[in-house]
Amino acid sequence: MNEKAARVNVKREETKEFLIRNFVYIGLVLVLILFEIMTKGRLLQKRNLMNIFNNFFLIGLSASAFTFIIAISELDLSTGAIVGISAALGALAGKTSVALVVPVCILTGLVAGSLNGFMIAKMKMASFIATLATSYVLKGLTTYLLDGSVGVDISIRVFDQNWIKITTLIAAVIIFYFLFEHCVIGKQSRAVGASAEAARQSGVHVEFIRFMPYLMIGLMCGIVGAFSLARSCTATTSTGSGFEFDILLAVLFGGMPLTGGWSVKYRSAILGSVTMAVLKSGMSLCGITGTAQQIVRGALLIIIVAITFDRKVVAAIK
Amino acid sequence: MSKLPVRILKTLILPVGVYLVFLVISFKRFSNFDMLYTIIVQSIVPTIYAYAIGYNIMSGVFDFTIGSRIIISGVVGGIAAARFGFVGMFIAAMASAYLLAALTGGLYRLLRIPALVLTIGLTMIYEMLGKIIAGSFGFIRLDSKYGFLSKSPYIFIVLIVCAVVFYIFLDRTKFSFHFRAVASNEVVAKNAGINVDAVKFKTFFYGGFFAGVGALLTLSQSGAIGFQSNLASVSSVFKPMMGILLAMVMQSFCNQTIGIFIGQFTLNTIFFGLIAVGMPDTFQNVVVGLFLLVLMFISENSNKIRARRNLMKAAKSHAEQIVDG
Amino acid sequence: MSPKALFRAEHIYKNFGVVQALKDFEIEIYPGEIRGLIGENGSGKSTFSAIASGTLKASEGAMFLEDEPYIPHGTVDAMDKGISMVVQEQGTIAGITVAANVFFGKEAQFAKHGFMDIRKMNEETKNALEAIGVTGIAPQTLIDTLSFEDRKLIELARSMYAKPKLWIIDETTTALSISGREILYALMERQKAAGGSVLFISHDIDEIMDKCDSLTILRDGTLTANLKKNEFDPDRIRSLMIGRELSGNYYRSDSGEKGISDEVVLEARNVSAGLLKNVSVQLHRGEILGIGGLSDCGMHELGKVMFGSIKPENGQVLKDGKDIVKDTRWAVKNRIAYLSKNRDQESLMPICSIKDNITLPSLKDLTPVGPVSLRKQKELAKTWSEKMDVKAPSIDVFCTTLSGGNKQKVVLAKWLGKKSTILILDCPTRGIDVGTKANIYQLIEDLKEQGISMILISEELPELIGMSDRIILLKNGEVTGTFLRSEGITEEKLIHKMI
Amino acid sequence: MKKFRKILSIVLCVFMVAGLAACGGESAAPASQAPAQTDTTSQQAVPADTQKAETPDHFVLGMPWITNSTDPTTNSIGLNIKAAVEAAGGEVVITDMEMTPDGQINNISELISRGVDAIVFMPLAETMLPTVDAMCSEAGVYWGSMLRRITDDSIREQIMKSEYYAGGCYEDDELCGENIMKKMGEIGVTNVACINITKGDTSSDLRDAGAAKGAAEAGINIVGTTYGILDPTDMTKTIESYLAAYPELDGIVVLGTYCGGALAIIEKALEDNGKAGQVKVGRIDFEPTMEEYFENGTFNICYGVQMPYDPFMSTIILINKVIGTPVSDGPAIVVTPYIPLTTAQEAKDVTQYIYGDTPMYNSEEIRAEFLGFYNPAVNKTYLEDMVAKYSVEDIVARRSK
Repeated sequence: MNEKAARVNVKREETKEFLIRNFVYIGLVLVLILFEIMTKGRLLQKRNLMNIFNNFFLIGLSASAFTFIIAISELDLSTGAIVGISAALGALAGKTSVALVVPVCILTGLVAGSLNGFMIAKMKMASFIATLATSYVLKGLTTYLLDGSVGVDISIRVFDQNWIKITTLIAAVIIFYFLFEHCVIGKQSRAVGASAEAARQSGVHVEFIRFMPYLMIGLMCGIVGAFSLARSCTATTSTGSGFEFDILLAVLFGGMPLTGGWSVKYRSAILGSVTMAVLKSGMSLCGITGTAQQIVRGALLIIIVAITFDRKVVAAIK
Repeated sequence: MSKLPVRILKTLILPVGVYLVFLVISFKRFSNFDMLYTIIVQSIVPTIYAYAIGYNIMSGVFDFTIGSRIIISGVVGGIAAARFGFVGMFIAAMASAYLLAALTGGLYRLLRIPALVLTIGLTMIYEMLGKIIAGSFGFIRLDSKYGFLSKSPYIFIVLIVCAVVFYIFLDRTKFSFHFRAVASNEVVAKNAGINVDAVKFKTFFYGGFFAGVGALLTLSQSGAIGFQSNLASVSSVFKPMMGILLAMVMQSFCNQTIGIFIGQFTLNTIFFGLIAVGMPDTFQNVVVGLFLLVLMFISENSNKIRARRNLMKAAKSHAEQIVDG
Repeated sequence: MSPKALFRAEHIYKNFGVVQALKDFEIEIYPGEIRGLIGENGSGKSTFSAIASGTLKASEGAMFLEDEPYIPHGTVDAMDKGISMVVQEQGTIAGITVAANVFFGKEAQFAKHGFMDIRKMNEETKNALEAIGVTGIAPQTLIDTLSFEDRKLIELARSMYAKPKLWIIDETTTALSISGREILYALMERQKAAGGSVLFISHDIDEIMDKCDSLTILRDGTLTANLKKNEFDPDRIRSLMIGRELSGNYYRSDSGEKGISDEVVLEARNVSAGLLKNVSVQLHRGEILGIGGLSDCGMHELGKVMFGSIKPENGQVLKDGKDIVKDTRWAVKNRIAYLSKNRDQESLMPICSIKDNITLPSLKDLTPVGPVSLRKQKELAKTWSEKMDVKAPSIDVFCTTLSGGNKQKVVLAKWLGKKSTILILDCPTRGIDVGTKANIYQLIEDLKEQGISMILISEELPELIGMSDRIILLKNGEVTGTFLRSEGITEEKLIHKMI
Repeated sequence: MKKFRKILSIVLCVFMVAGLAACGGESAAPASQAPAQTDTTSQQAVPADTQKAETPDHFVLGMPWITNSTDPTTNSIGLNIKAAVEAAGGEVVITDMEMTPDGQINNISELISRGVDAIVFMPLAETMLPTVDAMCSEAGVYWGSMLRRITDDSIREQIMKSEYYAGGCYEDDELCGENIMKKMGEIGVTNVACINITKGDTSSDLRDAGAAKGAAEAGINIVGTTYGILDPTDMTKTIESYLAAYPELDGIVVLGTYCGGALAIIEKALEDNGKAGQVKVGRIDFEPTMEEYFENGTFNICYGVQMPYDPFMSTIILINKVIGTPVSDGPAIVVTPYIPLTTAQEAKDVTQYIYGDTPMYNSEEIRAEFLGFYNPAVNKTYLEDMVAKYSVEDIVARRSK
């Protein structure tokens, strides 16, 4: 008797699940249509597509690596600071020769990422506080190192061409998709996020799995630093400021649960960044003031998470 | 529990130690009483901010909105002061603080989503609310005759009143038992018949009192409150939070109410020390970051040390049983 | 004894998903009576005590207290109505003081218009503790600093303070040392003398026969018999408990005459860690090595040490006599498997699908380099979940929806899918319905045929006796006895070495 | 169910990639110059003045600016620029200004894509100007800078060669820093603490250098400088820490700050510590509540009022270039002055007439005195004379009749 009832219940559950999981798809399409009408077609003009791309390019790059951080149910508040310090050191290296800029940026990102990884994986510190501390330290160092703003030779702008940026983003998205959905590290990260002890007893190298995401996000922030340098040929103390909240908002907009484990979907990161970029471009085209934009973004964030948050997974919602 | 004098000694090691370090570095600056007095006064407002989020942080619920809530209460208080004088300001600030705390707590209970996400969204909304209310000048100026709250001796009275109220709700009421139980094990608490949702709402609501007082003090101390945007108000959460972290590390020998003040005092001593030593303020961030890391390291290990001590004690007491069994 | 029953429960049913925990159970307890309740693990004793104490709600049936209908909603409500319980596991709440624990949920009595009178509360706590003969604990200390036993005594004080009409004790003795147990027995006597009654739940026949006036026996969720003190007889009780003759086809049928190969596959050499002191244990190929003892004798820690989950303070664990078991990762790679006692936290990921659970340890084996093919994963999961006959709509269903038995099958499927040759099973049949239990025993027997060596750690003596080739008994971290299946093993021999 | 979702995601990705790739390749070619037929998001263009028969053809001027601020300085800048553009028959498009360099580059590329003919903006750092110049020249869009000087010679050389850079105004921050420090010396200040905007901003560095030079000459000791204060509580804490750490302090100079109500906060801190009046206070950049403190003598010297004038003049230079009557063949750089204010009356006039809700010049005055199209005499030297003539009294005279 309850065997059949259970199956019917599962069926209803599945359709509800389908709607919730695709809420973000539907949301994006709705936003696109809404603003296309309100801006009388200017939103999807070729030129404006490029602006939307520029808005979500940097966020999209890091958001794809950020998926791993959320999968092991941790957080990283130091991404903005890592972008800042990578750009700073890159610019300083650029003084000797422009060819050094990109490698130095990537190297700085990796080093900063492994510092975070070491603290959280080996020293078992709470990721929220540890990355917050790193962001303070790195911001201080950036201000000290730059002592103002440092310019980079204009030839770096060669990286700022659209086709380079588009291919980099697509490559990053595909590589991280491949790692997350099809490789062992993706599955093991989600296992560690779901229950670290059960993963440990199933032969997963838990420390390594908790270290790698920070290395990956460090690398991506280094690359973002390099691109931001290429874009504006300038590294200042304000480079990368607020970036950590942009990424967090982007993944949350994509309906990514903060609880980690198996309910993490890779596409949330990219979809979230695209939705936010479309929203931003659409609203500014309609001449909505900065105030209203921020209120709309805040309200939308709460609504999206309230709908997509999977309550049965978590016993206690902190 | 070690005896009282031992506990006081342990509590004072950190603040006095840090003060002595800076005394050695720049004797001229730190020797005059003026510096100590200013550090103490400067530690009061962050302590009250810390009280506002104390119950939340201790029960593991993270609240980003405190900065923006205090700005709104300050702005509303400032406007009321212009029309209705001090009493108007007081009522307006406290009422708006309680209202916003109830709104945040209510939404947390209603939507049942992680507090981290809810409060980021709400901060974005509250920040803009503050700006709209602040209106033309973008900041509110307070007539100095209403600003006496932040002058001594009033500021010390306010601190003591807040500390007593915080202590009562922390240790002395039914709520204090329930909120600690929910913090340590929500499932067992629910089984024992505690209304967990109501307790979580109260952690926000009782914080509202201190948010209101904090707003009043900031308004009277600075004479103005300006709005902030795109999550800048979040940074005002981090320094009080460090005070709470320090208090939790000293939990075993010092009550959190005092521990939070000690934490803020130590932090401020470091800030003032850096300015006095003439180190560029760019290094302040680095020092704050390192201080937070050291704090985390101690609190992490102190749990491990205490856990290992328990294990040894259990094994020992077990052995004794067998001997006399 | 007055004919009117103090507590009556009629036609109690309780099921978790498809598992029938209680079937038409009824019981009557009279004032001034110590009623025993005995049954194997998974027979439904703890389920009934949870229902009576307000933690769980019965699917069907009614309960009466002094002929009034009794419907508790929560432990505190039950306590107020006169039924309090001491649970088997950890009942106290960490992070708060002793006093807060004793009066947990009932702080109102000390509140004067909102303010708590802590001094009065500490005083009452002292009285409550002294009432059960405990003097060494200060009421305002944080409970985390106290030992496991002291915390259990605090639970006793809490339940006694409420002066319950019916006092339920659920297998608490295993957690107490001798002096702790004396305190408990004295309290039971005092409760009986005061006209109240006690429901004493245990699976230890001798303790029941010594302390109880009457006994109710449960098997697979159904009431099998009610005995008076004069009708107590150990063999009769045991047969009513187990229902099948010991040597029936429930456990292994052979009597171990084939003997065991002397090749040692896994060995702990003078290992000490935490409770364990200088323990040496050897597991031979194709052998089922049983490890028994009281619940905190260190056998669970030994299982974890041999799996590499806990690092021994000194001594070492060797595989095939030569390589040291470094950590769990090395163990799993070298085909050692471990089923943990608290399965849902350590061996299984409830919020993941059956497929992901089964394939987790074998991901690298499926395709050593590059991407793991989804098809192979599906195949592995499908074959092994069918072999284990896991009852579930599909392999993509989250494990939270499965019953205890099915979850255990998923864990077994995981390890067998990994082709492990050494299995460390820690209470594999804990909280599992009798039907699945029989399948698991059958599976263990088949695996033995295939030459897989197993360590069976269990708190159920019949299970140990029924399945093991050799049994080692531990007490307070030391090996106190070894028995061979071929020489025939009885519970008396084992219990003698355990306590 | 599952298959449908797979198809939907593939379709979306293909659509996105195709769209981006298409415009990716295309954007390299110069964008069409045709002004966008956007419906006017801001008010209707002011009907051209009836005297002159023809008017310059319609143009759109884009500006990244702070849209969520209610600070009177920010508003008066927006007001005056709008007045200048509409007087010339153009239209203003404002986008929300980003605070990071690469964010500002995104602002500019967004304005270009919205088909603006000219862009005026305050560069966050001079090292990004070559990038801006490359983008604008590529898109055939004129651009002008305001409020910031180009100190780096190599960048200045490169920019001055650009034919799309109309030029812009800047203040001699260094001189102003020097002057205010000398002024403080004159009124007897010996130990001074400074507050400045974040390091790396060109004006901030120049004012620092000027202040140091002025202090050396006036024999003043700068005990310390704190950068980038945004929050009132931090401002109070910094002032009080200086007062406590340096009892001998007798001067505070605000070289620049983005903290709302900075002067009110400093005066309050001084008053609370009983130092009001004893510690002299100087400030670069105007603040609306200044006259009150002038009156009770606790505030001493302000170098400011360049705020709406510099952006206004930079826009004038840019408009002249767009409507075909450039004020000089290459980019025109005009230095606008800091006007010292010392009395409450001057402060009151500034608040009412310059930071009020009416622009400094009305349409007729702008056309007649600032636009080459209507008045051929307008060129670089002519504008420099206008700058020399600019004073608070001049504006009061124009507006109060």
